[in-house]
Amino acid sequence: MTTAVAPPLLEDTQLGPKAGGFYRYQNIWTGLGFGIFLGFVAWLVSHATVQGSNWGTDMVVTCTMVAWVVGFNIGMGTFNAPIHWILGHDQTHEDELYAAGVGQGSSRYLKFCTDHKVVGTQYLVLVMVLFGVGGTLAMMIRTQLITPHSSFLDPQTYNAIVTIHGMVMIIATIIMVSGPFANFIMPIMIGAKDMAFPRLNAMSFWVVVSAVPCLLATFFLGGVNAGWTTYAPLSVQAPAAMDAFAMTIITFVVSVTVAGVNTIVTVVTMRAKGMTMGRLPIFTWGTVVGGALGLYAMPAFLAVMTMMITDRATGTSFFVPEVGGSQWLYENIFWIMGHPEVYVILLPPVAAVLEIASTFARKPVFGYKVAIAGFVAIAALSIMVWAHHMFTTGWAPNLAAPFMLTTELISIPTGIIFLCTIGTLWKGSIWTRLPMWFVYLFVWNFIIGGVTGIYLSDVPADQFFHGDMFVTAHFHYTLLGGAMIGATAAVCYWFPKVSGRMLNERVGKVAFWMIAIGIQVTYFGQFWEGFQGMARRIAYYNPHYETANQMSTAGAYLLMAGWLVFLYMMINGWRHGKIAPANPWHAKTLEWKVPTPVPLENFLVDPVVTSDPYTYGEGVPDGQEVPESAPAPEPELVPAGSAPGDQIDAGGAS
Amino acid sequence: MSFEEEVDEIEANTLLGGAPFFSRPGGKIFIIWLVFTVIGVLIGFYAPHHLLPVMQSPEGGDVWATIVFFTVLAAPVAALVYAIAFYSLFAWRHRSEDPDVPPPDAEPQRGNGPVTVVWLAVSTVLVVVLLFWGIAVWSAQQVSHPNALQVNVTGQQWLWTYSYPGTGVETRTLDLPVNRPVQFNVTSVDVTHGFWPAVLGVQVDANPDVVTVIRTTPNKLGKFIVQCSQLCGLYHAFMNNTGDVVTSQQFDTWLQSNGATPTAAATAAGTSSSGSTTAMGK
Amino acid sequence: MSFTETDHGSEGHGAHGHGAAVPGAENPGGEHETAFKRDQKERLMLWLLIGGDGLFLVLELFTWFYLRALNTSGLWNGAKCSKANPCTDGLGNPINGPIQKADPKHAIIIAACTVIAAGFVWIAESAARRDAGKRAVSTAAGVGFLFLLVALGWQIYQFQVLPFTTIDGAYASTYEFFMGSTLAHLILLGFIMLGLWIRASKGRYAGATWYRVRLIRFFAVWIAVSTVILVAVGALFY
Amino acid sequence: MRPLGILLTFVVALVAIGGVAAFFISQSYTSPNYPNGVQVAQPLGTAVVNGQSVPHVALQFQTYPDSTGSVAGKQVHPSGNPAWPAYGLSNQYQVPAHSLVTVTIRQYDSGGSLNNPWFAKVSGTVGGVATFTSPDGKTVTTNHVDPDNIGHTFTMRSAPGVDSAFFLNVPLPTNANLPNNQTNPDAGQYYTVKFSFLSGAKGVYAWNCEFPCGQMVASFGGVMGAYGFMSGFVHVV
Repeated sequence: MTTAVAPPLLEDTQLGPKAGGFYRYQNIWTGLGFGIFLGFVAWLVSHATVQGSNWGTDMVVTCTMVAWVVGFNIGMGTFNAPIHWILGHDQTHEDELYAAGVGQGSSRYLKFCTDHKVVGTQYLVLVMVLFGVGGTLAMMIRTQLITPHSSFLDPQTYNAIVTIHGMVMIIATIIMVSGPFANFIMPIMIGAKDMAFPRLNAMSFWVVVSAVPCLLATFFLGGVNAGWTTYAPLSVQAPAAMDAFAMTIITFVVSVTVAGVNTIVTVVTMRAKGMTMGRLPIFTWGTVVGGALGLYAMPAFLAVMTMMITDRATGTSFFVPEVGGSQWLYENIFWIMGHPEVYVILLPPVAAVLEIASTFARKPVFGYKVAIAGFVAIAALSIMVWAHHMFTTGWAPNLAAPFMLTTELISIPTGIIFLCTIGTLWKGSIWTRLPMWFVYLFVWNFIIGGVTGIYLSDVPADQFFHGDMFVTAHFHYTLLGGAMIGATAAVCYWFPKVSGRMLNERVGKVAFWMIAIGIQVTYFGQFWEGFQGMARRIAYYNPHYETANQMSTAGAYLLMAGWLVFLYMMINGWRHGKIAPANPWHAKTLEWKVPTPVPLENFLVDPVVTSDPYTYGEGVPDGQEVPESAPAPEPELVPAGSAPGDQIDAGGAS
Repeated sequence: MSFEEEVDEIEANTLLGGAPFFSRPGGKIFIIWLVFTVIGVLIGFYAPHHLLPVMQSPEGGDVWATIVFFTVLAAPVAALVYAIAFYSLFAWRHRSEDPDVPPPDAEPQRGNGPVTVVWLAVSTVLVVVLLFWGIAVWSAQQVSHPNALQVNVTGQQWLWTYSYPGTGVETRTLDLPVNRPVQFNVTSVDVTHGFWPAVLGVQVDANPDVVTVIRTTPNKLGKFIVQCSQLCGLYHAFMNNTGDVVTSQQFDTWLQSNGATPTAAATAAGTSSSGSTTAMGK
Repeated sequence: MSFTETDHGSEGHGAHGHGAAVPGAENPGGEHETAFKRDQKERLMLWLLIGGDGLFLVLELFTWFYLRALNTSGLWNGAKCSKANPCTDGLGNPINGPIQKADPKHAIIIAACTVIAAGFVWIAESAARRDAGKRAVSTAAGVGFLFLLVALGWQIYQFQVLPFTTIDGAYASTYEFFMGSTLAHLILLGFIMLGLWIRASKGRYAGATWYRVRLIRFFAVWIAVSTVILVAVGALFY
Repeated sequence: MRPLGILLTFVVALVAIGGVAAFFISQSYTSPNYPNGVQVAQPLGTAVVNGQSVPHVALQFQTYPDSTGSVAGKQVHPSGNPAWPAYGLSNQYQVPAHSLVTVTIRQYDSGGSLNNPWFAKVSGTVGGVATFTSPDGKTVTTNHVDPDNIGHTFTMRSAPGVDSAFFLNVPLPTNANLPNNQTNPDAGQYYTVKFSFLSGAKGVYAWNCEFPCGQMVASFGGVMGAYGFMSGFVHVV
């Protein structure tokens, strides 16, 4: 071992005046400007070209949206590197340091920045904005439903709001953990200096940013009236907003695909010396399996939305029976995407919950390998269950039994997740800090979501509940009460590392109880509506359901207030919070072993890992440490797959 | 009591320790589990009984029975998770002077093979039971009756229309004779709708250019509501109408008042036939 | 294969934003990314992307066979359409006879050009691997690119000569969907092969960096395979 | 200043949500401030129906082939297209509960075939019939018209749980005498459809057109899917 050589911080590198090339002139404003400019040009050109033809509006909207997305990304700098590559003028090392944000202070948060920590923070803000938008729309829905025949919104606006609330929330929940924490935290966890492809990482963020205006533009284009599932043929006859909606999805698919690939490659190839697959923190496993599942699910979304656009803008007939298509084709491909996507949302937060439970119970994760097997089993089964969304569509009644089987089988690995969670809590030294409260809320809600799911998996019962508020309450319990509360726990847990400051937990407790009670009141109200037989997505309902709806609305307002308190806590913490120590939770994963704020390449000295991060109470030195001095020989990087994963007993049930 | 003493006490009172059962963690968890299970089972009986509408067909009864049965199966599992989670929060929670100092590490438990195996086995058995229940009920519902009353259902933005083949009757309300198997042939002329007579316990989508079929046997007199369960555009919320389960004499009269000839009405209503309809119980 | 030599070109740090401060020099705290590492990363990324694209292909084929099996309103092959029993197209106008089959000649030419283009990438790769000099690599890459341009141009030309348009029912729609998907893939491959050609002319692919060309070859071969599959299905399963 | 911070968060959030709500309401046709307002039925005294004396009111409105050219300059829904046909001037009507409503509709639009011939039958009116006067002055009173010559239909039903027995459907025959681009109703010839119905219980009723006169698939896109042209509300007070 040599003595410590204090390496210079990369942030302090003095860059030449021309470092970065075009990146020097690009930021979100050039992106917006160029996107709007190109979109406007495309609008003018397409308007002049296709005016008067059939489907003219659809053509115009599609062209404008494509041009906006491409233009925004050109303006941001997404395509700089590929164009450099094609022309053979590679970016220099200085350019790349510039792109990583060196010497730009906080303005790098508004630029195409390849530093994974900047991307993670950008994602966190984007997710919060999206939740704000989705939550506002949810408030519109609940306000309309206070009285049976409210004239607050007209039915068209109501349908548009229901649709966009759904899609905004789906997008936000898909990226709520895999965006901020799989980017910011996960590379540090595995001892990497960055994601495997930093530019793809930045691209995945700015591409999804460019998708958001397309989605919100739908309100100005007539509104998508077909629900977030946009079942054909209703969506084929929807206003031109549907084209913007489909473009949003196509853009989002690019982002998720790129992000998923990046996550997998990072974990497979970028691990620190000694960080075998069996020593990865469980959260890493969750993001990898979630990313892989996203990679499976997204091509189906791309295919179905491409066909939707051609059906609308060029008159093809994939989904319209009158002209030779089939609505069941749409439903099949959509749900081939749709159900795995639920687990893309769910797996990373669940893994984060296990991680947090371990830290705050001061115990190793119970059944580490079993939990990973559970993730993989969920992922594998989830691609075989899609038709349970189609039990009542009349498509292939003979397949009801097999799909009932696969659907109910999923409850076995889900049960394993519960076993691992309560096994981790079992006889632990429960340290009830804020993240832990949300872990308990996750357990409470997710059980309810899971149990109500089994009624829906049963075809005879699903014939009553399908298309009913019961379904709405069920998936809000799993996705809001489960996934989003898990993500909230993750926010509270990693906030000190991300922002460098502590949260005010007294305010957090207030927010916690408002959210916890709000969820129960809101969605028990909806279970009640569902039992009474109120259909989903209706703007006017039978006065018979009024009490249940008012209960749900009251809960929703409480929930909104709770999230606002939580938001206040975050903003306040970010600005005035106590300065956080590097490892406030005394956790053992690598991200807590690096200083806060995390330096540009995370590790001044490469970490060497000798055990998994769950050595609580085992009386051995932490196996995941960052040495203070550089080890003499530079570590030979171990290729993936060739390292024996069982070198160290990494726990498990055996 | 210092934390170490507390830990010692917990260790002494493990599941198989020497103290009386109900003062050990296992015993306390058992009590909490029992309470939660009972609550869950009670909800399982209460919710369908008091919240579901009155079901008017055996298929509706299946919904009722499925909810009760599944809740009874699921309640113990959910209650166990809740019991352990709650118990851990109240018994093993660590309170210290300085909240920033973590409690000492707990005894490490990296897994427990037997527990995992038992958990897996139990959940597998439960899933198999659920599956058999589902398949049994579903295949019983698939039986078609040769002399079932045929009703053609047409969905359209935003109205259902019903026609009774052989009678020439076309209406917007759905009247059905009691205890007579009925087969709905459901289709749509524009977009996908969901044909959902909730209290009959059946539901199927109305798809354009395709006829989907569901069967049921109304067994209880009374009015009900048919809704559209698939978002179908602007007035989706208004796409509902009333139905009525009536006696076959009343049905006969109703058909005639809607323009059917007496013979056709009698045939459709089954009042003139041998009455071989299968009454599937009330 | 051995990856003892580091990729010393400036592109060696292209994939990782901030590698060693000076190419090839040891940076005490920085990262020294080996060629093996880099190739491993990019190969994995490529295989994952090809896997996703493969799923897209499977869904295209699913669409084809599903709509073909359904033959809703006789609008797959138009067998039921006649003057007496007209089908309607996407605009509500009658289709009075069977929809004509697309001439497979064009599709076969496109597929053949794509396969040849992929073959030239392979030749370029082996030339780079043998360290045959930048001229050999760039010639192969250039010829391959030209073949790809032919495929691309012919694909656009095929849209002009189709005996049907998008509104003529399910067969026409799905066939054009195949063509559109082929076009999109060829454009993507076109950009990459253009880059390969330009970079090869600058001598970027010699000896130790041959594995960069192999990456492009994987992708080109995959595009060729998927194009052939689409063309075969389109020609054989009318 | 912690309480201030929380307060500020709430104020900002509520202003934002209120702003969004205001935006949606400004787009909404259900607002009473909608340019053409709610058309209130004219009282005509009382009438005797089935031996009972009930208030009698009259409503008169029109169908336009093209909503830009209507006399009062009907303002189209922001998401709509001015070239779409529309009912007007208002799409919202107000009638008293349990009274006799005599409706006169002037039909200016052309048309075609219904996709469900059932809607060519008159239902829900007094006597189950309506009176149809063609532009050349011929008057018939009948309970059904030719399903292949329909301009629009006026189909009305109650909001869920209001008065489920109530249903009204009156077909409006196609007005083939006029070119499609007829824009000035007072100058052109029109088909007159007159009928009476008994209004139901108090509450919200929706009306719409069941003749597929829109665009795209099954002609149910465009105007048929957009609120405010071929759809609206009847407020029974």
